[in-house]
Amino acid sequence: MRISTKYWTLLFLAALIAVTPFFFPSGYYFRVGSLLFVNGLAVTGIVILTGYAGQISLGHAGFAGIGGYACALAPVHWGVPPALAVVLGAAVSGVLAYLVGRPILRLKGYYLGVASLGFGILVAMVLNNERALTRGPDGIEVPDLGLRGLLKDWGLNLTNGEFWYVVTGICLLIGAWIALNLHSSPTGRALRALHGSEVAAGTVGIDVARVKLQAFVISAIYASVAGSLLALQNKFITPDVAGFLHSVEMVTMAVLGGVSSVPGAILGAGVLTLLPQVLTVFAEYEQLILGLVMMLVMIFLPEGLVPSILRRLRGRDE
Amino acid sequence: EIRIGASVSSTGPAAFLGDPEAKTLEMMVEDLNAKGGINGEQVELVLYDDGGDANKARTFATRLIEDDEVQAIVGGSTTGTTMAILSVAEDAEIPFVSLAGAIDIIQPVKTFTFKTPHTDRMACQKIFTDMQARGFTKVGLISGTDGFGASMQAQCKDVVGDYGIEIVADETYDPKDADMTAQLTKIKNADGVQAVLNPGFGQGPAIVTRNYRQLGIELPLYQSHGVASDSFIELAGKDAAEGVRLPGTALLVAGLLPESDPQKPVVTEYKAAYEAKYNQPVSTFGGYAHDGLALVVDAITRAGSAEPAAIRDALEATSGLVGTTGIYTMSPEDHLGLDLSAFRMLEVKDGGWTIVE
Amino acid sequence: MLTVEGLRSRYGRIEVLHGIDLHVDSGEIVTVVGANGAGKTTLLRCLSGVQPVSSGTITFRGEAMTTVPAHRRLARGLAQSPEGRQIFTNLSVEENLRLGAFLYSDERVGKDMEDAFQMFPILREKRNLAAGGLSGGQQQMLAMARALMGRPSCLLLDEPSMGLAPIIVAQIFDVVKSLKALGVTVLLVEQNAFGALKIADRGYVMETGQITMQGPAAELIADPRIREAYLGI
Amino acid sequence: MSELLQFVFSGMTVGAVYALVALGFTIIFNASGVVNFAQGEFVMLGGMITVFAHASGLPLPLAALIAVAVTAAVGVALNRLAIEPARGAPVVSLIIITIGASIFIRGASQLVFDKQIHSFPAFSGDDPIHVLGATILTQSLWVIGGAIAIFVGLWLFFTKTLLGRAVLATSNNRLAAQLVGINTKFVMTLSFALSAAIGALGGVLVTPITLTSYDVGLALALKGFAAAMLGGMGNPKGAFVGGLLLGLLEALTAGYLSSQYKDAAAFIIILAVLFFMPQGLFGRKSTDRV
Amino acid sequence: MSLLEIQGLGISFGGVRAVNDVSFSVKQGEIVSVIGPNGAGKTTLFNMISGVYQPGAGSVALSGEPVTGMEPFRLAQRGLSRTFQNLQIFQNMTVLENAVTGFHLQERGPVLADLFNLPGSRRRARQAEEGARALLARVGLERAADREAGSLSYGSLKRLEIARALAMQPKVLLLDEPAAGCNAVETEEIDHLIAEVAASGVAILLVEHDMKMVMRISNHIVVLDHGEKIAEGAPAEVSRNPDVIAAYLGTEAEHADG
Ligand SMILES: Nc1ncnc2c1ncn2[C@@H]1O[C@H](COP(=O)(O)OP(=O)(O)OP(=O)(O)O)[C@@H](O)[C@H]1O
Ligand SMILES: Nc1ncnc2c1ncn2[C@@H]1O[C@H](COP(=O)(O)OP(=O)(O)OP(=O)(O)O)[C@@H](O)[C@H]1O
Ligand SMILES: CC(C)C[C@H](N)C(=O)O
Ligand SMILES: [Mg+2]
Ligand SMILES: [Mg+2]
Repeated sequence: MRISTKYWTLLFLAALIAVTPFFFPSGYYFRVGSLLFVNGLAVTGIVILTGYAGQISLGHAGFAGIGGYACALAPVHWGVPPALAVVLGAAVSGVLAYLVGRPILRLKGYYLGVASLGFGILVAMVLNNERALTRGPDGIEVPDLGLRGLLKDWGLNLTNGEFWYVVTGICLLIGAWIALNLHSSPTGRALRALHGSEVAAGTVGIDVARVKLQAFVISAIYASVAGSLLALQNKFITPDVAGFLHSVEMVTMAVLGGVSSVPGAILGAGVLTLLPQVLTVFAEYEQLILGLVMMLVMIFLPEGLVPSILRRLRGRDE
Repeated sequence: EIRIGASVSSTGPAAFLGDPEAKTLEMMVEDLNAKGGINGEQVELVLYDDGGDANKARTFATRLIEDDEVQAIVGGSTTGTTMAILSVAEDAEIPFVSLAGAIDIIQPVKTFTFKTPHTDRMACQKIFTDMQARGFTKVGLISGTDGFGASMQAQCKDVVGDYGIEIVADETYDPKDADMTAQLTKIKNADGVQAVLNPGFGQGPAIVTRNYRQLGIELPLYQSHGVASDSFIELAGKDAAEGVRLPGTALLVAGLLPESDPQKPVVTEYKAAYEAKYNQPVSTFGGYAHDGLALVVDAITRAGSAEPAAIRDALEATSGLVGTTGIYTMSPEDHLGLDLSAFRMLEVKDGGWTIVE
Repeated sequence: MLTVEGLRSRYGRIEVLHGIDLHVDSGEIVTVVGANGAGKTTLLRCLSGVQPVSSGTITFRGEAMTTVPAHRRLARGLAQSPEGRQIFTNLSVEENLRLGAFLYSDERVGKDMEDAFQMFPILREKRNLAAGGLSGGQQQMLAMARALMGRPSCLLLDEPSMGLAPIIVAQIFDVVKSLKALGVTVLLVEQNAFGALKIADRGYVMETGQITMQGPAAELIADPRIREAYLGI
Repeated sequence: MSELLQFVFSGMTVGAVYALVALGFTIIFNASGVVNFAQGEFVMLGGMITVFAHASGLPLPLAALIAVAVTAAVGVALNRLAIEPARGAPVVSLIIITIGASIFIRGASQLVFDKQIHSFPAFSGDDPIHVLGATILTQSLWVIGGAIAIFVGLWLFFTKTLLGRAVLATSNNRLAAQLVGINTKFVMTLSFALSAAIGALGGVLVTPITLTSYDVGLALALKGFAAAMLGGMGNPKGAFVGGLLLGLLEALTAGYLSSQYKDAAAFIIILAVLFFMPQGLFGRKSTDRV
Repeated sequence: MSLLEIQGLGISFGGVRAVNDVSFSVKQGEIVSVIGPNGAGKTTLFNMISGVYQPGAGSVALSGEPVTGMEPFRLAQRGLSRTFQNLQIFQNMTVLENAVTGFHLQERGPVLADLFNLPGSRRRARQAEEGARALLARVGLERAADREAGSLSYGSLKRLEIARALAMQPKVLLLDEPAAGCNAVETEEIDHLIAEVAASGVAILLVEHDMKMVMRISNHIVVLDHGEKIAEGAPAEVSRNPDVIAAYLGTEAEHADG
C-alpha cells in the first residue's frame, strides 16, 4: 500500500512535469519551471534532514554554493568537463558535510541552527573574499554544459529553456524517488525515530550519530546538485547562492509545503518560486503580500500545505 | 507600441540604487508618452524588481524577452544582476543598457550590452589623478565587501601603480557593519599614509566618515561615486563630511554649473522634475537610469525603428548625447562612451558640494 | 457541586467521549475506573478546560463552566494533578510549588508550601533542584503537591498513585481522605481501582467513552463484573 | 596600547548593539520557545518611526517614546493575529510565521516610510570621549548603558518576579501553566509587547551609530541571534555577554588579523564554544529524564 | 550463566549519591526485580546499565564481557534492551512503525540499498514489518497499528514500549515500571508476557511498584534505598524483611489490594 502511494506520487509528479509545457504561452515558463525543479530538489534534501531526522540547518545554501562554484571553477581551472564538475561538487559537499557534521550534529535545535549558519556564512565569505579564485561578489561565468549541443547533433533541437526544464525535471524526479525510497526504508525509519527520541533510538540499536551524519551528507549532496544545476543553467553564479537568505529560503519552502513530506516540499518550493513571479503585478506591494501569504498558510495549515490538507481529507473520510 | 523592459533592485541590499532608478524610469516614460512617445509610438515600460539577486534578475530578463517581448532592456542595478541579465540579452540579441559600475560589463565589448555609469576603474583613475596632483604617494584603502566596493578595490589596486602611488593599508568592512574604527585605526597607524580612499556605497561610507572624525584622523578622505548624493553629507554629518572628496557627476552640482556647461539644462530639468514628483533629492543613481533610457530613446529615434538589431546599431552609433552623467559618444570599441572628463572632482564644503578646480 | 451532562469530546475527527453524565456532590470522593483508553484522562482534561468540549455541559457550584477558559477554572476552585505529571521540568521544585499558588500572593502561600514539604519531605530536600531531575515518583508527589497549592475546593486527580512506592500510595489515599475531612471534593481516576474504591463514596465505570456502571463504592467493589474486569480477583 | 583600547571600544560599541538585539529575543523565546525572526524588524521600526516622527517636528524623546509604543503594539498585533491563531502548530511553523511577519513588516515599512538610509542626531552630541589615546562616542555609552539596564531589568524579571516565572512556565509546559491558573494568552501578549518594546528601544539607541533603513532588520537579527546562541538562548546574561563577546571578537580580529574574515573568526569561536558547551555559555541544560 | 553482572555501580549528581556500590547479577531466564522507595536510584541504575548515563564507579558486564559506559546503541547490538519510566515513544510515527523500529538491528543494511530501494532493503523492511505486527498482537495493540503513536492513551503507550523492546529479541531486558498506568487485569496480562519472555531464556531486570506483580513473578529481589542495596533475596524473604517494610512497603500497603 505504501509502495503504491510512493509510485502514485512519482507518477503524478512526472505527469505534471510532462504535461504542463503544452500549456506554456512562452519560453519564459520553462525557465520558471526549471527554477521550481531546482528549488524542489534542494528542498527535498531538507526534507531528509529536517523532516525525517528533525535536524535544523540554516547553512545548506553553503553546499549549493559549493556545487555551483564547482561548475564555475573546475572546468576553467582544472579542465574538468562541466557534467563531471557536478559530481565533483557533490563529492566535495559530501565530504565537507561529513567533516562539519561530525562535530556540529551533537548540537540540538537552535544550537545546531546557529552552527550550521556559521558554516554557511563561512562558505559565502570565502566565495566573496577569495577574488583571485571566485572573482568575488559580482559573480563568475559558468561554462556551458554542452549537452544541448550534443542533443542537437542527434537531431533533438531544444531551446535553452526547454532543455533545462527537461534536465532539472528529470533530476527532481530522481531526487524525489530517492527521498521517497528512504522514507520507509530501515535508514529512513531510523532517522524518523531519532527525531522522536534520541535516547530511545539509541536503545533500539540505532547509531544516532552515524545516521544523523548520513542524513546530513545526503541532504548536502541534494543542495550541491541543485546549486550546480542552477549555476549551469544560469551560466553565471554569484556568492548569493551560498548566502544566509538562500538557506532560510530552502527551510521556508520545506516547512511551508510540509517539511516531512516530499510532495509537500516540492509544492512549497513551487509556491515560493511562483509567488514572486505572480506578485510582480502588485509592484511595491509584492513583499507585503508575500509575507502575508506565508503567515496565512502557516496559520491555517500549520503542518504545511500537503500534510495539513491530507489530514483534512482523511479526517472527512472517517 | 514600443516595449522597453527594466529589471532593477528596488528592494534588497541595493535598494537605494534601484529605488531612484525605478522612479526615474517610470517618470520618464510617463513624460515621454505625454509628449507623444517615440516616433509617434507610445512606449510601454515593463519594470521588475530583482531584489539585487542575480538569479532573479536572470529570470526577469528571460521574462522580459520571452514573455513581455520587449525591444530593449535597461537595468541591472548592480554588477552581479547585470552579469545575469547580460548573458540572456546577448543570447536573445536584445540591446541592454546596464546601470552598474564594473568595467567587466563592457570590457571586453559585448555586442548587445552598453552601460551608463563610469567604470570603477575610471573612478580610481580620477581619484588617483587628484591625489597625484596633491603630491600623495602613500594611501590607505578601506573598501566595502559588497560587489561595488570589492570590484572598485580591485580596479584601484590595478591602476594605482600608474600614478606612482603605493597602497600601504588595505582594509575592508561588511556593508552592514556598525563601526569601522578598528580598521581605520590600523590605517591611521600605517607607515607614512597620506590619504585614505573608501570605495563603497550605502551606509558604510557614511559610518567610515563619522568614525574617521571620531578618531581625529587629519588625512584627506576620498569617497567613491557610489555615495554621490546629498544624503551622504546628511548621514555622515556636516562636520565629519567636511573636506571629503569624490568623483561625482554634474547632477550633484547642478546649481554650480556655469551657464555654458552643456549638461546644465539636462541636469537641471531632470533634478527639478524628479524632486517635484517624488519629494526626494536626486541621486547619481537615478541619473544613471535617466541616461540609460535616454540612450535607448535616442537610438530608437535615430534608427526610426524599434527592431532590437536596429536599436543596437543605433546605440553603438550614439554621438554627443548629453546625459546627467556625462556626454556619451559610443563606438564599436566603447560601449560606455564616457571619458574621465565627465567626472568632476567634488569636495564637501560647508555642508554642500563644491567643484574642485 | 460538579455536574457533567451529555459531555462529548473529540481529538480531531475522532470522538472519544460519547455523552458522559456524572456528578460529584460537595465533600464527596468519587472515583472513575476504566481500562486503558476508556477516556478517563480526556474527561478530566475537559473538566479543566484544556480539552475542547464538542457538546454537553459542565456545571460547577451552580455556575456554567463549559466555556470558561482553563486558567480561570482554578480561581473557581478546580485544580488538577494531571496524567503524566506535567511538572515544569526546567524550574526548581520550589518554583513549581510557588507557581501552583500563582493566583495568590498572601502569607498563606508560605504556609501551604510548608504543608506540602511536611507531606512530602523529599520535596523539601530537593527544593532547589530542577524538577526534571526528580525521580518519577518524586515528580508525581510534586504534581499532587502543586495541585494542592492552588487551594482547590474540588480536586481532580489523574492516577495520583502511579509510580509511587506502596508506602506512599497508602499515604496518598490517606491525604485524599483527609482532604475530604477538610471539605474538599475529589474526583479520582485510578488504575489502582481497589484502593480508590475503598476510600471513595461513589464510583463510575467508564468503557470506551461511556459510563457503563455507577453506584456506591462499596457496591461496586462487591460487583463480580467489576471484580473480574478491573480488580483482577 | 591605545590601539588595543580602540579595538576594545569598537568591539564594545558593536557588541552592545548585538546585545540589545539579543536581549530582545529572550522574552518571546522564554515564553514560547520560538526564536522570533521578526525581532530585527522591531529594531528597525524603533529607528525608523523615531526618524519620521522626529522629522515631522516632534522632539526626539517624544518621537522615541512613540516609536517604542507603536512597536510594542505591532508586537502585540503579531501575537494576536498570527501567533495565537496558530496555537498548537509545530515550533518550526511558528518560526516561519515570524519570518513571514518580518517580510511583511519590511514590505509595509518600505511603503509607509521609504527606502532611503536615515539617521537622527546622537543624544549627547558627536564629540567623542578620549581615553588614553583612544576614543569612544557618547552614543556608544548610551547603547552600552541601555544594554546594561535592559539586561538587569530582564534578569530581575525572570529571577525575582512571579510573572517572570510564569513566562518560563508557559514555554516549559503550556498545559500545566494553564492548570495552575496562568493566563498563557496574556503571557504571550505581554512577551511580544515587551520583546518588541526592547527591540524598538534598541533601535532608538543604535540608530545614531548604525544608521537605519527599512531593511536593516535582517542583518541585526542575524548577529543578535548568533550572540544569543553564543551566550545561551533565553538567558539575559547570555544575551548580554554573548553580544559583547561577539562584538569584541569581531573588532579584535579586524584589528589584528583580517578585516575580511572577522565574521568568520566570530563564527569559528561560536562553533568552538558550542563544541565544548552545547548550550552556549550560560544556557541551561534540559533536565528532562527518561 | 549470568547474562548481566553489575559490580559496585555508583553515580552522583551534584554531590548527591544517587546510586552507591550496587552489585548483583541476572541469569538467563531469570527475573530479578529491583524495588525501593521513590528516588532510591532504580531508574538511575537502569540508566547506567543501559549506557544512558556514564557510571561514576563500578562495572557492568554483559554475557561476561565488560560493557561499562558503552553507548546505548552498542549495548543494544550486544543484546540489551529496555523500556522507560518516562515514556520515550517516537511520537511522529505510527504505532506499527514504532514497533518496526525495534527490529532496527535486523533490518538495517547499506544506506545505498535504502536510497535506491534495492530488493534487499525491501525484503528486510518487509520482514521487520511482519515481525512487528505479530508483536503488536501480543501486547494487544494490533488494532491500533496504523494510528499515530501520539494518539494512544498512557497505558497503551506503555505496552507499545514493551513491544518495541521485545522486537529487539534481547538477551537482557530491562523494564522500568511496565505496569504503571495499567489496572489489575491489564497488569496480569503483562505479567504473563514477562514470564513468557523469561521462559524463552531472556534475563529480565524489572523495576515495579506493584508488589503483587513483583512477588508473583520475581525469582530474586534486590532492594535499594538511598542508592544503596539494603536487602536482597527471594520474594517471600524480602517481603518479611523489617527494613524493607519500614522503608518501602509500609504496614498495610501489601494487603491493601488483597
Ligand atoms: N492526543 C490524542 N489524539 C488522538 N487521540 C487521542 C489522544 N489522546 C488520547 N486519545 C484517544 O482517546 C481515547 C481516550 O484516551 P484517554 O487518554 O482519555 O484514556 P484513559 O482512559 O485515560 O486511558 P489510560 O488508562 O491508558 O490513561 C483513547 O482511544 C486514545 O487513543
Ligand atoms: N539528572 C539528575 N539530576 C539530579 N538529580 C538526579 C538526576 N537523576 C536522578 N537524580 C536523583 O537521584 C535519585 C534517584 O532517582 P531515580 O530516578 O533513580 O529514582 P527511582 O528509584 O527510579 O525512583 P522512582 O521509583 O520514583 O522512579 C533521586 O533523588 C533523583 O532526584
Ligand atoms: C555607484 C554605482 C556605480 C554602483 C553600481 N550601480 C554598482 O553597484 O555596480
Ligand atoms: Mg489516562
Ligand atoms: Mg524510577
